[in-house]
Amino acid sequence: MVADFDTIDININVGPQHPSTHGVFRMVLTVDGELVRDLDAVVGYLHRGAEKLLENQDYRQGIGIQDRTEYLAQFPAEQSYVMAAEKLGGFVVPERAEYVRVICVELNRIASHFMFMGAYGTDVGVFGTSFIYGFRERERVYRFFEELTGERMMYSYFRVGGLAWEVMDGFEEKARALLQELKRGINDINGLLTRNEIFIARTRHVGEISAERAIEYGLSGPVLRSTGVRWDVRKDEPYSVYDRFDFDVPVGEFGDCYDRYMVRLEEMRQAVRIVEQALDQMPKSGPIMPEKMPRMLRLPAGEVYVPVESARGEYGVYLVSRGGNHPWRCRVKSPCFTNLQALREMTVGEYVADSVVILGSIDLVLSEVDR
Amino acid sequence: MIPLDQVLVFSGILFALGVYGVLTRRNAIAILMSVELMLTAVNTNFIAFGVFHRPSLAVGLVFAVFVITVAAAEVGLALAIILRIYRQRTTANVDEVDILKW
Amino acid sequence: MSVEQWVFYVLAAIAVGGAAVTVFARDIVRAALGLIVALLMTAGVFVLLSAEVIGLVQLLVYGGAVAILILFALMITRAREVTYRLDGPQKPLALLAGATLAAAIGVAVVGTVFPTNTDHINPVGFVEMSTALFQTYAVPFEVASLVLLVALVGAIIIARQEERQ
Amino acid sequence: MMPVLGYWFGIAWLDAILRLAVIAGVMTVVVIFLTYAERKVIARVQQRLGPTRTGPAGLLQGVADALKLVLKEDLRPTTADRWVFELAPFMVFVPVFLTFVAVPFTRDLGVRFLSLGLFYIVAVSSLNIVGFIMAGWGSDNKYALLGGVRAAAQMISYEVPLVLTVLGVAMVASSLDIRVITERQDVVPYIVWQPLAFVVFIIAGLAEMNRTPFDIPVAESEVVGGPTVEYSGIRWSFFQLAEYSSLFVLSALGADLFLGGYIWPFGSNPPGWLQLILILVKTSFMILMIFWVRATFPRLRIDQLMSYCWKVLIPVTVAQLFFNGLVLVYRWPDILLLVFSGALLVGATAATAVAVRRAARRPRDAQAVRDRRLQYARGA
Repeated sequence: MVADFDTIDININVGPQHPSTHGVFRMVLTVDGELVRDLDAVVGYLHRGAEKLLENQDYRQGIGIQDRTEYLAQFPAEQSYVMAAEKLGGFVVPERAEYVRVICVELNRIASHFMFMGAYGTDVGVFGTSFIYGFRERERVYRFFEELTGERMMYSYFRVGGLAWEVMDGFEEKARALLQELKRGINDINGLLTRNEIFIARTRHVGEISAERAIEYGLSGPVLRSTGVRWDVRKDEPYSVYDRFDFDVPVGEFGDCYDRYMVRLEEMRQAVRIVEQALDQMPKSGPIMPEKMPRMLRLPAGEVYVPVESARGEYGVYLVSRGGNHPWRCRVKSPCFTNLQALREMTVGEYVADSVVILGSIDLVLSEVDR
Repeated sequence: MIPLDQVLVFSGILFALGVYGVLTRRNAIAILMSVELMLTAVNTNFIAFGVFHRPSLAVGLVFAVFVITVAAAEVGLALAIILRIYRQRTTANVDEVDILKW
Repeated sequence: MSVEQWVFYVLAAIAVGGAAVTVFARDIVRAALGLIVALLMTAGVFVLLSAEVIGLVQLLVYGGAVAILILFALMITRAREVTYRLDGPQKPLALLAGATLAAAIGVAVVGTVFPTNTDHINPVGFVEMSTALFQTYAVPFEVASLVLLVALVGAIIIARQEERQ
Repeated sequence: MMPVLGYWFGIAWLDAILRLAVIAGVMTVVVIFLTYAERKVIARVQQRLGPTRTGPAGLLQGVADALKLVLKEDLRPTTADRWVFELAPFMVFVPVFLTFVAVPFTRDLGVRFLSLGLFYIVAVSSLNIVGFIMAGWGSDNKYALLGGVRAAAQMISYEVPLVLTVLGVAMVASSLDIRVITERQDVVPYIVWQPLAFVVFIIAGLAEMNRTPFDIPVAESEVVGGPTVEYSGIRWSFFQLAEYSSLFVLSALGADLFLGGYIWPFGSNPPGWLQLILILVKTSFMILMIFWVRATFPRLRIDQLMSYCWKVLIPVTVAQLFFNGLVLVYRWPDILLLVFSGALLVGATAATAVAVRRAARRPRDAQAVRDRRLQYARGA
């Protein structure tokens, strides 16, 4: 007898120009009052054809493109690419280089997560404080990287076979000092957000996704681990020297926004642990490139897929070579793009205000989604 | 000082406008607004007579308070009823809500 | 003419203007905004009549009430998407009725000789009014509050009936 | 703000106009420096400097911003409802302007001292809801509309606890005249007798001003400024003016009602300059607290906001009012006011915190919750 309450669902265009879309991302929300009825994610505003570009660059030049593909966690992207090439060419990376790579990657993970914490706080509504805190710590890491590589963002520091050049003087001491500061920074963020009732109320049980659905979607990284699935490429398919470190893989309980935040927070602590161990175990001297590296890199024909655990999940590079000095085909499996699929399922039925929190909790990097 | 009859004329105009609104509007909410106008006009009268009476009558003001109370209750209830009708009939047009039983 | 009288004329004119907007406007949101203008100016008139308390009550009650009215109006008429006819065909007759009523009231007011001296306001003191409200008429006051409560509960029940079904 | 010396020039209307002009000037200056102060305070919380360039220590930054706003183009969307759009900023601003009239700053300094001052402020300040709805509707923008609707829901709801708290104070002081209320606090400020009222006053005040953590209507990260999204230049600055003026008025009012205003702790009649210093210190304390909250708190969601108001704030304030009535009517010792109010405050705070944490720990079927919400929205 009761007819449908015939209200009009409004379409709201969030993005591509919106403070909370973290780049040029657009989602069309169909809202009924404050409820999200439907969500249509529109990607592609930042598509630059990075994969096609990779096919036209030789292996060394490709590293720079990887930096630009994933501009918040550059080292994992570089690592994935150079590891793929190394696997194709059968190069053995010197141990010292592996340790430096791990240190770079883990510091980069911390920097990326700090960026997430800052932006996430802003999404939830903190007026800039978390943002500044996050950026302050990220800046420390970037300064360290600048000293190491000469660049603030586009490092191009890894090379197929090892590293571009030797680390700077006092690398170890500087890294340890940096870690001390980062620990304080983690505690700052922790103190600002973690136990805040409003923060809990805004993120707990918001944007939940079950473990089964997460696996069906092929999610990875903190978004997957927040659902309770203990899966981490570093642990489960160890690459580089990760099998030599003692670290935990934090998992969440409910797969909601709060868990995603907590998983990242704990991951930062674990990354600090890894870097400390790496600094301890690292050979104090030794080569950083294999003995016999050809001047022009020509890899044998074949295809290879190498995943690494980036800050956002499984970042994989699929390389196909037909011989020659550049890849014949290169595809990037980007974690954000896969994670973004679940956005609709997480958001529909939640409130409008939650949609930006959920989007923030996925921790998007649009250049990596669109490539 | 304001003469009483001018206040009364003012309230009379308001009331007449309200009556016109009630008679001519078909949208339930618009009718409700017109009723509010009429109630305010009545209030003005109460207050005017209250304060112009000599010695002054607090009763007029007390009545005005009651009128406002009733008006508030009326708005609440009327809006609930309108909402209900709207949900069932998809209209707030009083001409179309003419079936008392179904 | 005294300043107060001028103020009264200005307030009354704006109030009548607002009322006219309320009943003549084609857009329901504008009608509601006209209503609030009329009500606020009437509150001003109350203050001029030295009934400050009622004036303030008027502000307090109608500020929120009209806001809610506007919301409902938006919800129910979809004012922007659909052109909605607010008026019925009885407009000319209604106009006649309204005009007649106004004329009748005007004539009655002008023609009446009031039994007391009506050119001076005798302010009702705040204390006096409170005494009347809370002591002399305490029972009606309580009843009025009960009416409000019942109306509130009733409104909630009417509006939320779906949930049970 | 000027000493009340009867009518200036003995001409009522000239006097009124002069007073209004003075308020407008004072408000503008206050707002300019409040924006500067807010930027500085928040910058300090965030371990940065804030404005430093314009004038000594950046003091003229607010002036520069005001100038910029005045000179900016005044844009209006072509599809906007013209008059509603253009009048909305004034509808937001004027009520705040009017509340300014009734706040006493010292015993002799204030625009007008009304015997119903508290009631007047509460009544008048409720009007700017209409302005926000007008802005939200008139802009013909979905973010604005969403923000306007949110503003209406929020401000109407939070008006109730706000009124109930000031009513508690008025009961204890048995007056609605703010000066009388203030002067009853020469020994003990009312924050001692009514701690709950003070806390709820600030919470509800934050909500009324749309400030963090209740800045839901203007949420930058969701509705991009809400009702103000389409405004620019001078019209936008009216919203800003209204927000910061009401911040100032509310802080001054809070200082007067709860912190002993210009009296406490120097007995019943401190000299005029001391009164001014006292009120400024207390107002600054309130303002600083609000800035601090803004710098550190996330934002609530609209449903949490509403349930917090109706399930927590209103019951406890009503309970406090009830206890106040008991204590005052039966002439129980004053300390019971503190006991009841304090117990309610502690109880409500603890209950809320526990409830949030417990809800956070308890699992729930997310999909079922969302389905139910959607179904309910459909009215089925």
